[in-house]
Amino acid sequence: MSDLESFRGEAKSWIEANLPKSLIGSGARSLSDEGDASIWGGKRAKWTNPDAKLWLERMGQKGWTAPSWPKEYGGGGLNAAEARVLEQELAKAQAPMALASFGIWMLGPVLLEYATEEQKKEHLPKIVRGEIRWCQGYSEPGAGSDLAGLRTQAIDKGDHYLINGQKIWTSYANYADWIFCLVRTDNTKKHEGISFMLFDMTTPGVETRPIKLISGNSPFCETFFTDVKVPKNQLVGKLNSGWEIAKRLLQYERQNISSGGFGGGGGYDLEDAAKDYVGVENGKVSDADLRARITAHKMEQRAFTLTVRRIQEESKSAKGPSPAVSIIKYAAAKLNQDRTELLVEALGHQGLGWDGEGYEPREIAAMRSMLRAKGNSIEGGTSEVNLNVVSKRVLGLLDHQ
Amino acid sequence: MSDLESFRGEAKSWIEANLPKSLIGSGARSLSDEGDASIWGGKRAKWTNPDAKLWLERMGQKGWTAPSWPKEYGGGGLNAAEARVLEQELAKAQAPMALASFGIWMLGPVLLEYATEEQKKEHLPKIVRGEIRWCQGYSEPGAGSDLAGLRTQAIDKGDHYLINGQKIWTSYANYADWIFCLVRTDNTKKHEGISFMLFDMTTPGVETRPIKLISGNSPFCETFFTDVKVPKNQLVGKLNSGWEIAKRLLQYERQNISSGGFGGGGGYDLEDAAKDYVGVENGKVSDADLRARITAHKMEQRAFTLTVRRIQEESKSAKGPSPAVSIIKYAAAKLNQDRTELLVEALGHQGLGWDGEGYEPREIAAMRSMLRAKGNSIEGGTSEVNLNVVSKRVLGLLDHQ
Amino acid sequence: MAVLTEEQGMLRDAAKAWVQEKSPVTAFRKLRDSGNPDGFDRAAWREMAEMGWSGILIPEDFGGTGLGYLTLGLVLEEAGRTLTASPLISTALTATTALLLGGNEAQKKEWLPKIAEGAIVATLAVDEHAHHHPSKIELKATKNGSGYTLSGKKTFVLDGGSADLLVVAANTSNGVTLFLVKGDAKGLTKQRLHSVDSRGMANLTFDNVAADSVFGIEGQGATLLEKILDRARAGLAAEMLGTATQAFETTLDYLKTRTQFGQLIGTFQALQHRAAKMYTDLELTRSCVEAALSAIDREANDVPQLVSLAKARASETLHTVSNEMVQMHGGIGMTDAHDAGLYLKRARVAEATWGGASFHRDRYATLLEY
Amino acid sequence: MAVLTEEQGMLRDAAKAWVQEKSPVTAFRKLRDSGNPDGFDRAAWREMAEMGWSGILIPEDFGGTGLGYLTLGLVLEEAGRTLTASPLISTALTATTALLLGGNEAQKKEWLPKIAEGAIVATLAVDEHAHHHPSKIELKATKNGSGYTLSGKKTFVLDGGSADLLVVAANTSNGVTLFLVKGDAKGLTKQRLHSVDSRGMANLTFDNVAADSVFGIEGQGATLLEKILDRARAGLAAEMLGTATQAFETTLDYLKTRTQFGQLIGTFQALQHRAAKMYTDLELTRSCVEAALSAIDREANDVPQLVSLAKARASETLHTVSNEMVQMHGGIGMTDAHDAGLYLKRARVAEATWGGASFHRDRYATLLEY
Repeated sequence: MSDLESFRGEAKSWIEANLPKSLIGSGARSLSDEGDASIWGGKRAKWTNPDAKLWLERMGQKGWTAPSWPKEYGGGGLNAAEARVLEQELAKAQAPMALASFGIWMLGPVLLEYATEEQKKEHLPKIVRGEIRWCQGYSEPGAGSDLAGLRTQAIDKGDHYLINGQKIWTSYANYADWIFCLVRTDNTKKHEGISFMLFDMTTPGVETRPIKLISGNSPFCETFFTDVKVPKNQLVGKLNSGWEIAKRLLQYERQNISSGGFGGGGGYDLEDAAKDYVGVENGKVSDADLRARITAHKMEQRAFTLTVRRIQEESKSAKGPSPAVSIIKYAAAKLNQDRTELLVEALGHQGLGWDGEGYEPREIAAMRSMLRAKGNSIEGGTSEVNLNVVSKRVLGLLDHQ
Repeated sequence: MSDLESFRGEAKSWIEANLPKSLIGSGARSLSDEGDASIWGGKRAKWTNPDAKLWLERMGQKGWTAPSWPKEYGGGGLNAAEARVLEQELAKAQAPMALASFGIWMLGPVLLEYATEEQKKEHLPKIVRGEIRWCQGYSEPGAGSDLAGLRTQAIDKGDHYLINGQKIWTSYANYADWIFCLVRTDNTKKHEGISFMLFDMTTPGVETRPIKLISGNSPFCETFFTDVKVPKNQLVGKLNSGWEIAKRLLQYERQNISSGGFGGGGGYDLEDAAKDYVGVENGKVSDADLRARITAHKMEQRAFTLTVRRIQEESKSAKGPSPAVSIIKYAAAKLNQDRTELLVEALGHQGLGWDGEGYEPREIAAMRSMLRAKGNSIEGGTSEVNLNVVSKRVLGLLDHQ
Repeated sequence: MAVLTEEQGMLRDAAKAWVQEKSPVTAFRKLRDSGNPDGFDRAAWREMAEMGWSGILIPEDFGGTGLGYLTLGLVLEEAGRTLTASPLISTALTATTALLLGGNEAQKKEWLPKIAEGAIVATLAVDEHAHHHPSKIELKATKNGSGYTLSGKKTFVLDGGSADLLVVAANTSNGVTLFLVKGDAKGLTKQRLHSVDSRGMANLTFDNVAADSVFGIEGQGATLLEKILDRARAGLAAEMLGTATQAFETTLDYLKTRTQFGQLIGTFQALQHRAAKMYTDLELTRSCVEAALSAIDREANDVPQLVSLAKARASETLHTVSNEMVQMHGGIGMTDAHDAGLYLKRARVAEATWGGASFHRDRYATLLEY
Repeated sequence: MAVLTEEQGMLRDAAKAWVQEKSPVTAFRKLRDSGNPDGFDRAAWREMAEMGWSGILIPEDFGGTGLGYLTLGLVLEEAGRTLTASPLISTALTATTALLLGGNEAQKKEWLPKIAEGAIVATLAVDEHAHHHPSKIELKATKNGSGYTLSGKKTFVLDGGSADLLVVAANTSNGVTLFLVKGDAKGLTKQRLHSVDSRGMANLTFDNVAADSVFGIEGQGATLLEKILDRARAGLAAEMLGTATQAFETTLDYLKTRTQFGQLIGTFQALQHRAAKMYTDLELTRSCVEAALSAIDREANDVPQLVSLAKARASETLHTVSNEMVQMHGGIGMTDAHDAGLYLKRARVAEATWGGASFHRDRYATLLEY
């Protein structure tokens, strides 16, 4: 206990000493779709603010971008209790997130579980320091939620694998340095024929093409592999055991995507927007129907936040994310869609602009967030798949015969 | 055209001459669960009002209880246009329904289609005159929506069938004179082993036991058959062809159950109840949230009524009920459940009474209607089955493999 | 589908054929990507006029066919299926209705024939803020000798940027009065907007614009305005019904062809039930839209109720169906290359125009006095 | 499930064991069919008291254990699972809270030990009409020498028929004041009601009832009343959570055993998704209920918000789950012989008690000032 308090003291003073003043309160801005934001790190990071770079370097040195990873791999080596204390102190100090990283959220945890010592030593420290930015090569055209249909081929050429095929919905592939990728290494089986590999996006034969979404931005890419050579030591886990790793990673992904809820929304507070744009009658938003629906949503949002906190407390002890995470992903997607729809409705015609004169930037942002939010119930496992998972893994209902 | 107008004249004057004054405007009261109401006719009808008996006799004589059935079987022999005119004139004259009858709504149409001349001559006229009251023996314990699992046995004994088994959800079996019943005549097949039979409920070995519902009343029975002898000429259609007849009849049932919407609700007007029990602020129900939900419901109700009218107009020409009838049944059930729930909510604690002092009779009726309405999405094909039917028969979606 | 006269049936089939052939969704996409400032294709509009669509409400004496609102609704529904953007709503429906209900002989003679020919674009300018609020007209009309001068603003006017003729709701000392204003009037500034549906919308600023052509009785404009709006809303609801129906059918086709987990996704019961409920919604909505349009043709007295019912229902149904169109298509539905996004964007603007579901629920309840 | 102390865990397990063994749903059904006028089983209530449940909120000096609201919530949740009807809500939760927050030493000394022993039934009398409306107290309290006389009515008072002690909200010239009134007071008439949940409810008529025992500060009762009500609502929400959880689990078991069309009905995806959504609702509701109860124990300042959140959510979730319990059981669920109807009836009364979802949504918005 007193150990913990002394750690709190250290953390506090370290943060005071190392957090650049210019960043205080600069807040964790919505990550959604700011593909080239420096916060993602990597070789091609554009450092708009040198202090942000400094903050990442210092946090990375300390291993506090991945507080609970072992020190030997560059992590912070903190236990769960210390990690929470650090989180609290960073929040108190209004420190912005130092690094956003699929490497930390998704790849790292499975490398710790499945990778060789050599692979851990090679990749984990660079992830912690934000030197290498990773992307995920899972989905393929024609096989959205269904990874069993995976077709990208990896052929054994003795000293390396030769990869040919195509991925889709690769987040920020056009900004990533490396990819963790599912490939087919056995055509005679389905799930048991898949392997998990890592490779450099600058390898000859890798091409990325951004996909324009209905919201106008391009957070995802189509990624093409033509005779891409991958050294054999970049296979993670056993050959044809990629499916197990993939499922594990998807759990981390779902937990991560949503435990904070989905971001975006143009910095409006829903009820303030309703007051400003719809008007007020004796203290109440004058459209009573809309007010009731906004309230129902806000209460749902509150219930969700309380639930995330509860699940985190409960699963402290438990190994890895709990299956209840599936409801989190489902609920988070619905909430963000409801919120952005209600915001657009509250803004009236001012919320229906695409660009140009006559609309404030945040009004346009509200519309685009609503459009972007439609993807929340599709990306990282559709809501339908989430509900299937809950009904089978949590509720124990059987498959239709 | 002028023929039609002259028929209108006849109908008008006949109604004026024959409709007992005491019945004018006595309206079609909610039929739901008034099992012993005289309006159902039959040998055991209790005639509380002799004029109602007179009205049935006169309408029956004329064949206007089944206006479009052929004259030779006691029907009115009217064409579709004339039948509508009659309907209109009866409405204008505020004439109450003369006869409520499963014989007319369900059995008659299939007898006309499948029965022998002898059977038609025997049964149809008595149905038209309301002399014989029929009930339907379909569902069995353990097989609710699923008739393929039918187990009630009919064994060929040469000159008769010997029936053993049990039915459930037999509407008003305890008041009925005869039953139309599905029985298994071949155990080696499923749907192709079912036959459709008619028999007298006073036959030795027939026993009925009313089922008490959560609403406190008993519109349905369990019906037991122990060595019930049924003469062979009471088989309708071919042996083992009962499934086809059953399906046809179910269509008529669904159309009938709901095309008027489900009844019941204690004679409250929803928005008046809200005004009286919740209160009013500058002209609006003071609970704005409830008001919005009541309005959404009332609009849905209006849309439903308009749709029933449209489907009827469109299917004038079409043979038999249209598949869109399935949405009618589904929508009608939901609407009645929503309406009764909103009414109970509007009445507050006054709407939460079971019986006794402190509650008005119509307040108690409101609660019981809400409870009874839960059955609307189960009886006569569950809403789930309705939705399956729509997605397959109307939308052309396939079964899960 | 309502039971149609032979004439209506033929017109509907003609509309369906023309729209599918000459104005498929790809045409709208091209229009959007071309950044056409009008927000509609003038060549296509001329063709529509030649087919008589611009004159469906206009009596024969003024060069139209006078077939009425249910008939115009059939055409709007077909146009809505492929997101065809044209002045049908602003000109052939709304402004024409205004002239028919509020215009004097001279005004009708001057403008209706031009509309029937497709020679002009006309529209109604009512709202002044983010939300539809016809009872809140602040644009000022000041008497000025024989005529008036108008000062103030109008927001989100459909086809306002390209309109040759405007019907403007203004505030006169004695209440609301409608005026006819020419699109090129002095002192009138038009700001074209890029709304998400890529239709031509504009904000208008009036700086002492001369307007002599009073419309209907001065100060009595509020009731007239509501009558015009109800007819506009019903027509828009018909267009929305077409949009929703097509969105549903396109999605249904996808359910029948797309496989996941070795199954056609249309065989998954959860999707089947959602599809069946959408079908139910569409059937209910159709009944409301057709009832509203024929009530208008009959001049029934429950037009306001039926119109609020139709517009609210069309808004809700189109909202749901456009969302499900994206969801049921999965990732591909999120891409700009797919049509789902176009339907979604059209939907949101149409929902808000002349009052959304919330506005019309409240209006319905108020009309029923509770 | 919140992370519990060892003591809480043991009490929860004990409660679960006792309820399942001594007070299953069949016990409640027997109680209902016996027409027991109290609406609860006095023998069972004695056993609960012996186990200390009646004194969970009562400090040790007054004969209780003072374990707090989260702990009482655990017991209420278990009791709610089997529809156990007892004075836990009226006496151990509500009246006890009133005495703790508003009573002076003498009043606490006199009544809290009796409650802890299970010797008396006590309750709160607040509403006077069909709907919960604590800001509308019309029952009149007139000064009369040293004390007061109360005249007016109270409606739907939980356990009001068998209450030995009543906490009555009355209108004094200077505002709302709470009074302690004995159940056998002269001029007090009790009308026992047969509400659909078969719990003991009563309407009370006060005809110049003498009440000298003022509660808290005269005229300042409104705030006190809200504090009492919030604690009562949170406890009731915990009971409702238990009821909803059991209704769901019973239904889930049925989905796993009932076959239709040659399939376990639990394998139909449409039902699976509805079940998964109910599970989600239950998880969200649990978070709200536990957050409200621990906020009360912490005396946090967002108690009112969290309580309205918990009561609204519990009402909505129980409403949905009780409906689905009937629907997913099909015909058998409609019969009085099955438990589904009992859960449905309990649900509707609990939803309305001390404000339903609609009431608490409005309160939540009002607390957030929009």
